[in-house]
Amino acid sequence: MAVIIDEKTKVLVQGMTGNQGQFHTRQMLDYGSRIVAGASPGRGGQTVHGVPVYDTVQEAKEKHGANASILFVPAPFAKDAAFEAMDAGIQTVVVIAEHVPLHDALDIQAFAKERGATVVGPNTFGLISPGKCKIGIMPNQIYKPGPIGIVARSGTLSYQIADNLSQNGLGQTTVVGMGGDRVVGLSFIDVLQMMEQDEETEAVVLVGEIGGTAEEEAAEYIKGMTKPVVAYLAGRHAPKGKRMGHAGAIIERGRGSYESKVKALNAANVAVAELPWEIADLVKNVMK
Amino acid sequence: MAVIIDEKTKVLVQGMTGNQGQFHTRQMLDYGSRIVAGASPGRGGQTVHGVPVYDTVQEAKEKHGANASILFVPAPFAKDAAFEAMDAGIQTVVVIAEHVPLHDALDIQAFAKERGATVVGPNTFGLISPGKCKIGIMPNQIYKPGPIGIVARSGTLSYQIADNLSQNGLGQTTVVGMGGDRVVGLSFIDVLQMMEQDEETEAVVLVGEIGGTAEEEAAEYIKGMTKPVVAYLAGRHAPKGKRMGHAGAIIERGRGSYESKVKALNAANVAVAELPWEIADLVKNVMK
Amino acid sequence: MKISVKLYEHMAKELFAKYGIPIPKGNVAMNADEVYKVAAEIGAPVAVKSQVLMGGRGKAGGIKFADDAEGAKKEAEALFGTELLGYTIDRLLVEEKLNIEKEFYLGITVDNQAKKPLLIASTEGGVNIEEVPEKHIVKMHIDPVWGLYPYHTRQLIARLGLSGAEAKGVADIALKLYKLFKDYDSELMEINPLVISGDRVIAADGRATIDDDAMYRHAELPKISESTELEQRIQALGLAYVELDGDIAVMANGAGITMATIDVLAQYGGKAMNFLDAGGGASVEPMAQAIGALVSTNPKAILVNIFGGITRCDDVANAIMTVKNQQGIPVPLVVRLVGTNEAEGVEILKQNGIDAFSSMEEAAKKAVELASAGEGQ
Amino acid sequence: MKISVKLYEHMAKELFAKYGIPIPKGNVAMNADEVYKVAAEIGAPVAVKSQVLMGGRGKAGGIKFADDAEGAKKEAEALFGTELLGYTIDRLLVEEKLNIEKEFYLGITVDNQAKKPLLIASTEGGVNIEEVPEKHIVKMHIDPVWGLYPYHTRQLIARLGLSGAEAKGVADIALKLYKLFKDYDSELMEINPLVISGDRVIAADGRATIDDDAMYRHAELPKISESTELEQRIQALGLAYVELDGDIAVMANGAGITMATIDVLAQYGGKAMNFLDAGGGASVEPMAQAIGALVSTNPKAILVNIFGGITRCDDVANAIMTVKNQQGIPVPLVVRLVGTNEAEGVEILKQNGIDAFSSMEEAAKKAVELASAGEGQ
Repeated sequence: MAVIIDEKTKVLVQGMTGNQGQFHTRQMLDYGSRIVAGASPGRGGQTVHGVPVYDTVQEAKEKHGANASILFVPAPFAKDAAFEAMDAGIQTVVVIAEHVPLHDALDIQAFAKERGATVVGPNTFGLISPGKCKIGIMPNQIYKPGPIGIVARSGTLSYQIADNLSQNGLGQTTVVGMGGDRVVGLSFIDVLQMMEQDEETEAVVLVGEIGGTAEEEAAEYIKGMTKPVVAYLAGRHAPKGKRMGHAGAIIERGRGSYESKVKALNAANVAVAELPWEIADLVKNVMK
Repeated sequence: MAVIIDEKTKVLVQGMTGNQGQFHTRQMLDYGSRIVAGASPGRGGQTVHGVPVYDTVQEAKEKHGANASILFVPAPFAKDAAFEAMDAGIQTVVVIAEHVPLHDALDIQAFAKERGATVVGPNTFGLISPGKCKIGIMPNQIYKPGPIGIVARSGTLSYQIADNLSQNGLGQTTVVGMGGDRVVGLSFIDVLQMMEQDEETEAVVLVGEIGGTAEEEAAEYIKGMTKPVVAYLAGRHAPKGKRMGHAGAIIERGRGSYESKVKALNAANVAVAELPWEIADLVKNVMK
Repeated sequence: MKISVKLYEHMAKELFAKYGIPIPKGNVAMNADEVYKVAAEIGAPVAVKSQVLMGGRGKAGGIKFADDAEGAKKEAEALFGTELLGYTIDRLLVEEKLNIEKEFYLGITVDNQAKKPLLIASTEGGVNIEEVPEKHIVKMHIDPVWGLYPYHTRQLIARLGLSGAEAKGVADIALKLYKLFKDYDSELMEINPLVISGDRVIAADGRATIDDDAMYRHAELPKISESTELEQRIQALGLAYVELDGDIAVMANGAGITMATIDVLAQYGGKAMNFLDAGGGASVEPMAQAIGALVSTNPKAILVNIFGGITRCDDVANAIMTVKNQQGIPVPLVVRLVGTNEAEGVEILKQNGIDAFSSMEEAAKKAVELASAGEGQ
Repeated sequence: MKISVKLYEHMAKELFAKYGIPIPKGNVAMNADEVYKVAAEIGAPVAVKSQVLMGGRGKAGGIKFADDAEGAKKEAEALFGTELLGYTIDRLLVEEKLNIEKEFYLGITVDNQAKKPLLIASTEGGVNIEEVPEKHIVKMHIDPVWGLYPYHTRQLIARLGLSGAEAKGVADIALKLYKLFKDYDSELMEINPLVISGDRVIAADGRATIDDDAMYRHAELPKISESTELEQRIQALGLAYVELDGDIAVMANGAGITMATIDVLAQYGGKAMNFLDAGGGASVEPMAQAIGALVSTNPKAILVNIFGGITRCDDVANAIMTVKNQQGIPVPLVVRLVGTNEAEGVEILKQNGIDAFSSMEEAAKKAVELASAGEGQ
């Protein structure tokens, strides 16, 4: 078991013929993901690392039956590509691009709701069920199969934490990157719900950051969970009113502070690590 | 039994305080329809014939629980009013106005599909389940309860036919006015399906007209029906290329002719009356 | 009554250009001197195209070609003021003559049954799309909520089998045409042919039909009417009116019953002179004006057939009396009056010496009888 | 990096006016003479309003009143060039002084959780909406697909308890504000206060924040930046950069890890000088320029913390070598390098005498140690 993607997931790559598309298709193939086809307008008939490319997602879907898609297309075209995937019946759409316009993100999520599709991102590193399937841009070598779920806003920080877990013998069921933008497809609660229901997941690591109230809302949900959750939060020493890279990572109007989030998580019995490499020990503690 | 509306239907009137709204509220009340409230922007707190009026449909719905609404609002405002009704959870929306812009009609139908609502019209006389409920502008006195369903595009022509039936002892379960516009909520097939399933309806009268292919499509459906259908079609002597009042009533590009429709209906074993007052006899024939 | 406002080719093309759809160089001209001027500006062989609201003008001789401005002027002089497909030519579109390599079709209309816009395309353009075999036509429904996206146009060009600059041009034009279709409350936006000429994809001919019911949102568009003067006068009252070629004037309330009235007259051997739908709850004044207009067409008889619902019989009776008192009704008048306020209406007429029928059958028979009698005089 | 483009009040109001939202008579002025001219045109008592991108300017003395043009000019002369809330005043908005009867609040923003635009309104306007009690605030989500309809605004005014011309004005402005919000890819469109003055409903002050990621769709809008010169220079490379007040320059790849790096330095007693996120797969050249810029800020130490994913370690190593070769790195440099192409990157640095750490913990401790040593010098 795993959440959202597993060894049966058939993956389509949109924008496969571009630099990023080619590079990460190689990486995902190397990882063992079932990349069944690519879609790049005007490039139908080509192949990338032996995978056939089509002009439209529709055609690729008809011929290969993909149920997930990852988009390596520039931000201004992400909405069109995401709509194309969902309109063709793709159920999981991973939008890597940063700088997708906010109102495009609103439309993407509205369309996803209408079609019952799951959008991961935008501005995400993707998601991985170690040993089964990787749909994203994370390094291949740091993950191990195991009982820990990770849900994170931030890519590299989650690599740091996954690496810490793997090196301490704590493998992962699924690592989900929600994305760093203001409006993204999955909330902490969405992913926590899936992990609560996933039979293999025994504990969850929440990697959050300052800004917004998503962590506080997650804390409320965690109170009703049976599985233990630990957390790391970035931005403890960020100044107020400054946006720290991610669209949501800004403390403003008295909301989104580190202290508020720690307080809420602690109240839900979630230990918050002070340093990223303390996570493995915290997980071991709660799994005893 | 009856289709779409019956004695339990609670009716809201939008635009109740206008001339048409007041007049037809009186008529519908006299008929015995359960008019529970009215909505007219800026007129909240007034009453019309003893029925309370609210500023918004939302408020009227909350207080009185209407499940159907009839709109007496000018065509340019019909879309807004129909959306308001459906957004408030009204399931049956009757749009009387003629001259609703075509693209507004497309939006109304798309919104109805999203909300699972039924739109009758635009450009309809409404619908009536004799003895139970009338939501529309048809004269009160010509209908009688009985086993015949009528589905029609045209108001006055259907009055003529209902009158003919009633005077010959053939009452009606429900008379549905689809509306004379190009894009309307209900098709002949939609209504025929309901009447096929309605326990009280024993035979159906289809009142069609030249233009489009709706009657031909209905004929295909009728082939699979267990209940007998008879028809009258207007426009036998209309010239080609001229629009006869209704938006759809035009023979063009070789489609929509009287002959084509009669042929299709006859092939489905539907007798087509040459004169409106022959309908009662045709119905008696098929009900033998 | 629903009216469609058809735009002249040159107006449709002005909209195309506004939305970035390539059109040939050129301009509309209202007289031969203007034709000369436009042709001289183009400075190359030109097409001189009669502006009429009807297809098939090419075959009918409405399009001429000339090598220079002088030639164009001569062609124009021969065209202006002549009749073409029922229209008098009063304007010409002068355009660069295109070097046509391929002709495509691209149009957007509304599919009534699906309740969605429908995009229609074909690589077999330049002829009436109705004459193109179905297998050469690509049809795509457009979701009115979400609209047309670039990915749809990629599906379109894939289905048309296009590639390269040609494909890119068609895809781009499709997006713009849909935006135009939507923004302008259109019933039809059509480019036929869409021409491939060198590396250009150009709208060589265009038709645009606007929903009259939405014209209030497009005050900048001209109100072009294809109706006759009398039709326009009665339509201006908010009533549906169409001229026919019989001799019995007909007024009824509702499109269906009016059509049925015409049909019933025909069944009894009569012939209607017109379709006049005075339904929709018209008040006394416009009804009186409409009846007055019918009287002035000098029919053999007039049949007023009312089954009152939203239309009130007393209003109809009062309208008839207004006409009788103001201009007189010197032709045989048959009135059938039932429904809302029937008693009041019948009484008003009775007091003025007019007996109303309650049966449509009898009224129709009487009208045919009176008209036949009139014929014999 | 996500940036929000805030517009000056006068620019927000120009957009309001373009969409038919009433604004006070007036104009922006870039010097005292222009202030005199605008005030003279108004010919009535005026408000002279400092244009800064920060709330609270009234309390800070940024808004003055004058009875005539002469008085307005004097106020302007006193304001121009002075500091207000961290901004130097370089433009004033001169407007008719409104006779304020009531002050409302009307704003539209995006609710991240609901993934929908959110309309916020209150009859308690004129103050920061954050300070208005929740019970006096009406919030309505707007479906991004269907948009805001007149019926929504009727619900709005009902919930606000408004009636008459006031209600009509607010409803009308709400519709226009949403259209503006949507058309201009806004993060925030705010009217505060929305003023009732006689029979007028007027946007007395306005804020507009545009999504920088969508600015390519709005070429006509000015690119106003609140960043410092260095921030702008590095942001122009496509990297996220924020100045902080410590002494250890930080570059990492990814917003989360960069924040975490700053936090870890603080845990070990160090203080970051900046936030520089070079993630997102930046190539060698912009990374080199960013590192070069860090060097030129003369930090006590530089910490480069890379966990390569889409970022490649060899690219980072090459960027460092480019800076070292071109401008030199005269401050202590600590590099942590793991992940994609780690071996290649470590090797490049090694050949140039730089030992890379693989542990973030050790690298951070080392950077703090070196910075403290530098402080002692």
